[in-house]
Amino acid sequence: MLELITFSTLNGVLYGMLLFMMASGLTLIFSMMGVLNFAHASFYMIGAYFGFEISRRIGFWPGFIVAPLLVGAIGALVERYGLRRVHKYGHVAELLFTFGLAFIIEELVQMFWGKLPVDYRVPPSLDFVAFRLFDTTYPAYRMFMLATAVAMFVFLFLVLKRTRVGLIIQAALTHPSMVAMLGHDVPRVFMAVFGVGAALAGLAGVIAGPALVTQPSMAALLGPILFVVIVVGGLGSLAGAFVASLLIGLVQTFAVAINASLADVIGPSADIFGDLGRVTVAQIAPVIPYLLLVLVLVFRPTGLLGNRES
Amino acid sequence: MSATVRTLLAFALFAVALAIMPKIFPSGTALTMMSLMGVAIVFALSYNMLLGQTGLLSFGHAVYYGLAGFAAIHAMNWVVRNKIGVSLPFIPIVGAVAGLFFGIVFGSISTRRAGTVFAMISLGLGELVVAITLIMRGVFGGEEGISANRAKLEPFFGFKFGPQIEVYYLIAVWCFICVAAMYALTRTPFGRMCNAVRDNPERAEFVGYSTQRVRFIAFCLSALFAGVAGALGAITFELVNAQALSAQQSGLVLLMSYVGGVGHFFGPIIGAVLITLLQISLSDITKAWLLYFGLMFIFVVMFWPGGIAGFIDQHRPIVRSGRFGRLLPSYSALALPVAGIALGVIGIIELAHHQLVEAASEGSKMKLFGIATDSATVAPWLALVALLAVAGLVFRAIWPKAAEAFATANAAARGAAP
Amino acid sequence: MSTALKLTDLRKSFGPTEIIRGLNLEVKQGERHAIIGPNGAGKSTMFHLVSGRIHPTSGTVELKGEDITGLQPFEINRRGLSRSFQVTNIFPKLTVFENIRCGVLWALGYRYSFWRFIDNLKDANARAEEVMDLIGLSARHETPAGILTYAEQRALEIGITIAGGADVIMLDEPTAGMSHSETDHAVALIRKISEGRTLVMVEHDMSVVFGLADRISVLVYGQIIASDTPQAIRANKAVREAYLGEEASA
Amino acid sequence: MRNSVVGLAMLAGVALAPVLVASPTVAQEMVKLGYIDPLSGGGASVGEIGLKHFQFLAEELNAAGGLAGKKVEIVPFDNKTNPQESVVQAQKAIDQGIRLLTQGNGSSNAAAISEFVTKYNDRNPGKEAIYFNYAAIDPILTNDKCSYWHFRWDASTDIKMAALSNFMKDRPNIKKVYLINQDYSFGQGMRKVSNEMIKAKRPDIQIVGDELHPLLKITDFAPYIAKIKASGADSVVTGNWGQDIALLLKAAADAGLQVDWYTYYAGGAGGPTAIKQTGLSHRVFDVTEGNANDAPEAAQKFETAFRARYGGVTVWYPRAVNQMRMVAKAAKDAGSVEPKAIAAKLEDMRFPLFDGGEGWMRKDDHQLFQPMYIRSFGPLDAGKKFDEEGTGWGWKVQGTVKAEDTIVPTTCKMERPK
Repeated sequence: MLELITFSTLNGVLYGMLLFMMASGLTLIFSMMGVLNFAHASFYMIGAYFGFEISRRIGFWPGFIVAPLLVGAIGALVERYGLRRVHKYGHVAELLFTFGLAFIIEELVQMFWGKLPVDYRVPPSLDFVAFRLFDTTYPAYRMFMLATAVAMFVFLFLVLKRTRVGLIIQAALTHPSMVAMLGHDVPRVFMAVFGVGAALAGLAGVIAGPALVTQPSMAALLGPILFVVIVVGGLGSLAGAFVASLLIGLVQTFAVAINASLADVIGPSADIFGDLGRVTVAQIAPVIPYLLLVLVLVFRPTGLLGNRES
Repeated sequence: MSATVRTLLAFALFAVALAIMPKIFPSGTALTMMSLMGVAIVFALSYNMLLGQTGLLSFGHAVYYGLAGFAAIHAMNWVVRNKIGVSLPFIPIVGAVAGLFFGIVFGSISTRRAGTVFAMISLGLGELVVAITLIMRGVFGGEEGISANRAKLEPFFGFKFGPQIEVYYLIAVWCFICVAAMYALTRTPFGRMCNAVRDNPERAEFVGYSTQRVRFIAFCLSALFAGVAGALGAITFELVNAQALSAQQSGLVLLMSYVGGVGHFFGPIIGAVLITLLQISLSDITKAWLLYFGLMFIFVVMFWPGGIAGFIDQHRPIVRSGRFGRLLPSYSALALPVAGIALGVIGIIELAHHQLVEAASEGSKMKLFGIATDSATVAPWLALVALLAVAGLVFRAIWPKAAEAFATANAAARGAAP
Repeated sequence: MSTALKLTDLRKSFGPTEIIRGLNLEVKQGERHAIIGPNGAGKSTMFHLVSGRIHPTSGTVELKGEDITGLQPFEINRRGLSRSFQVTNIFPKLTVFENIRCGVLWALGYRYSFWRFIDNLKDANARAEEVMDLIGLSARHETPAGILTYAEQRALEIGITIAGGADVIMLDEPTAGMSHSETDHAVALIRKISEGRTLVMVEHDMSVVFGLADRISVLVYGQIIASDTPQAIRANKAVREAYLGEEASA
Repeated sequence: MRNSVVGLAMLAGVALAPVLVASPTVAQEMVKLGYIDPLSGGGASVGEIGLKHFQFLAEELNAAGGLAGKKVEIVPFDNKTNPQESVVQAQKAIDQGIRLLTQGNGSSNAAAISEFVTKYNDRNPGKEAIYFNYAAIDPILTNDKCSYWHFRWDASTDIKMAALSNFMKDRPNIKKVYLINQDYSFGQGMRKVSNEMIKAKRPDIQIVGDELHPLLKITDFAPYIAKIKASGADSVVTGNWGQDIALLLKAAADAGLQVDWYTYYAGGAGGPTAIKQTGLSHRVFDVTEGNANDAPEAAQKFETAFRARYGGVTVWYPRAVNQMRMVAKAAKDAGSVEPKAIAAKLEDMRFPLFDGGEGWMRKDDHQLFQPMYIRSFGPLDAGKKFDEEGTGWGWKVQGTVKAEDTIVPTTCKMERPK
């Protein structure tokens, strides 16, 4: 039992931190530009594939550095030549643009790398057992992922709290219309934020690719969860995104470990619910985020830590 | 000609078109396809009640289509099992009721909010419902879904609805009724307030309307028509499974509406017809058809935000005032470079698709536009890139002229209009 | 004369900042009442509080004797209070006529009706045409509101506000940004539409204020410091010091 | 509204498009086999491989005289892994005069096609179509939803489990078994039969876990592995396929889980690579109807030729070979390619199989019974030729279950044509 709890906590925190690496960029982009970027998870996927391609040609570490930068550049280009063009048609058009983009990216990835998962391996330098509890092992690579995510978190925190750019971004989070008045080149700020957000997602992809799976559906699997995170956390709230990421990471991981069903709790009277009465918590673990989303929006429409209505 | 007469005439023409289509395209595939178009038209129009009319972007509209489909298929089986004297043409009413019911249930949660949050809730609810349908196998039949035999119901004036042609006419009648009803809805006080809420929700509150209530009613009515579409779909396929309410289905209806044009009542009809056609036949021509769908969507969002209907709409005053002739020279000059660009893009995609996906197992030899070529050699690539570049440059050179011609003609036409 | 609008000890804070600080105001029925005050005094905030756009931290708002504090904007509108906005707030994609008609529908009891054709509603259409005439936009019948000139949009803004026939009308800076001739035109319009109704307006142009208002209230720093006839306000020492003085010397 | 006339004109224009639908033309001495499987989207990689099997087999058949003297042509149709789309594509095929259909991916698609064909034949006597199923294994297809016009060459879930549990029965080291399956009809069916058969054949085995997880949605199986570990299981039985088996094995390796894996689909695309990566030498078992490394010489030759032809693609479907050869024999015996005649001859046919032994097409439910092989995956033994996915590892037969031992009862009550 103790090992189950330990490993579930580790896995949950890890998953939560990965989510946050993406949700932070998504929140920044949404708060400043009003664009809910459907293609954000696609940048995560591109990151994983670039990481794979570079690591099989040169090595994992060059990919670790280069792939996120490339993804960031792609993100900036998408903003400059795509989003900015659509901006004049309003937020719905922007949202739909990213929706279409996500679709195209998936198709292109399938064309270039095939429909099956690619063999993106953990680098040999990290391919060992980090520690052993009872007789379950925990791979070093996962510790590395955790470390990277935490490092990124600290970095982001310092940038936001200690630098001028961070102050502007914070101002933009709470008062989106004010940024233009600060005398900054708004389009360029947008492009930079979009690029950095994409690069962060790309970095998440590079490190998650070998541990999870690098395949064309990885974006579509993760994308909706990201929206859940930022809506549950509160649109425009970085702290909220952080809390929601960890919450969803832990809830989803622990839910898997629970075998109880409605029938176990209320007895045979659960039969009135038909099949639903016999479903275990573990079975529905992946839909718990959506349940959470609906509940939060019903009872606290601004999200856990948000204060913006839309 | 007064507006009312024109509208009546248009619907009369629509009815005639629905009636004679099977005479023009009598094959079984064409009948199936036209039946599906009828279903898609109702579905896309119901979606546009949200997106185009009320400004609500939903990523989960298929939920109502699918759930109503299940209700309809269960109703069919129940009627057959208990030998109740209800015939097939009345089954869509079950769909409508089911759609309305689920619209009320989910709408009461999701229409509390508008904008992005509404979009997210629709997405979340969609995922939840799909998950539940897979879990509740008893009701939804798992991945296989639930099937029925439509010919086993009580005959309707001697029609058993086994043959597709009879089903086509059943769908045509329902399609006509729904299109007329949804059109009529846009001409009511409620329909107008939907537009008002879309344009400026805040102001709508200050003229006495609860935007939340407007959204809720619009949502319920939209779900009702989606329900009719779901039931019609169930009748065509005699089968409903969880994919009918999946995110893909929701995305498809969004694609139809948007490509057709959300700003125009008839836009989604064009979109529904076109996308259904492409969906069924494009996959015979190219294996990269999904990519073309995506590109088409992005193209419309970026350059044609009004969709096909919006494009046609822009030219209406010009055509009306008899000035379209003046556009012809510059438009026909554009036709060649546009064709060149299209050919170049399609060629490169096909070449790339063959080289990346099929060359490994089938060799790099292929046929492109009927010409034998080899995707592993440089020549076809160079030729296509050159074609694309030349066509692109020519396009850039003549585009300003065409745009100017349009602007002049448009200004003249609008100036001339009363 | 009975009271149309009564605000009692109204307060509103945004975070730690209190914008409206114990505001008291009474407007009699049939009165033209102007609110003046320096920028940032809380005039627009007060409008928002009365019309339900935002809700007060404490205090009450009464409309014709009924407590409307905390009601939603549409509920307040249905009780006979209609307002315009300082920043033009119309339905840009609808035609001018449709804009006006949207303002008429609820008042005539058509509510959410989806079983009647709007073009067949004789009373609603007649009423909308009437308002179109009144605001002088009849020639712009089928023009999308979004492409009207600024002055026309301001007129439309007023048209939507009065279309429902509310007996308490609140106008937020109706002449802001207008030229002299446009302002004269607007004043005439406001005079016309406010006949037999209660009018509350915020206005910066003193000639408009003193030309139109029966009573004037001066709002400074979240409180009403004086509420009286134009002559009395002109003579009020506190007002001159706090507000008019600056204005006069400027 | 005046827009309506314009809208209608646009509609009419678009509606003319069904002209594009190919009109039926059937060459006289050709017989076409419609292959309805995913050729785009996520399922395409598997669908393409199936198509190659049939194209290769058609060539083989044509070289040997074809089907009752007629040349066979395979016509692919893309069903996008969607049951409703499968129905549309089947309709399209029949419209083109194709009356022999085959499909394999997804029991939901199979059920849709089987029901469509049955209803079609019922409504169009004299123009019957027939459906050969090479890979959809839901038992329901040969039980409650069985059809006279459906024949299945793959072993159904319960037959495979009968074989697998017969093998497990004789392995005393199995004491604690953990079941993990995908939460949809196949996975749920799998869970049911494994529970029943393992308990019946080895009452001493303890089932320490019985897990259902969402289909193709899990990216990290670590939490499940932690659970398996905590349960103390020594063996895992799973019906997972695609990424769900690859990721499961990967997570197991990461956590150092040392158990034996009894699977249906570890041999699917990506599976062998994942096993090699995790280093689980001869600890992952699967159950099939043949294994190239231990097959008769003719089959090994076939495998070599096939791999050479298609860039190393493995013969995944020995059953497809059996299917085509048995259909050819039926056509030859009947002297006709009429579906009705072929169906009559296929019933109760006994036939020497590709991988040795004899197959029997049971008349009661149209299920083929054949010897089943339990294989494990590990480094190739000396003299063995076939590795998988370039890993250098290959499959090795560990146990054979005779066809007689796999016979399961059926509830099928099919309607036979008079």
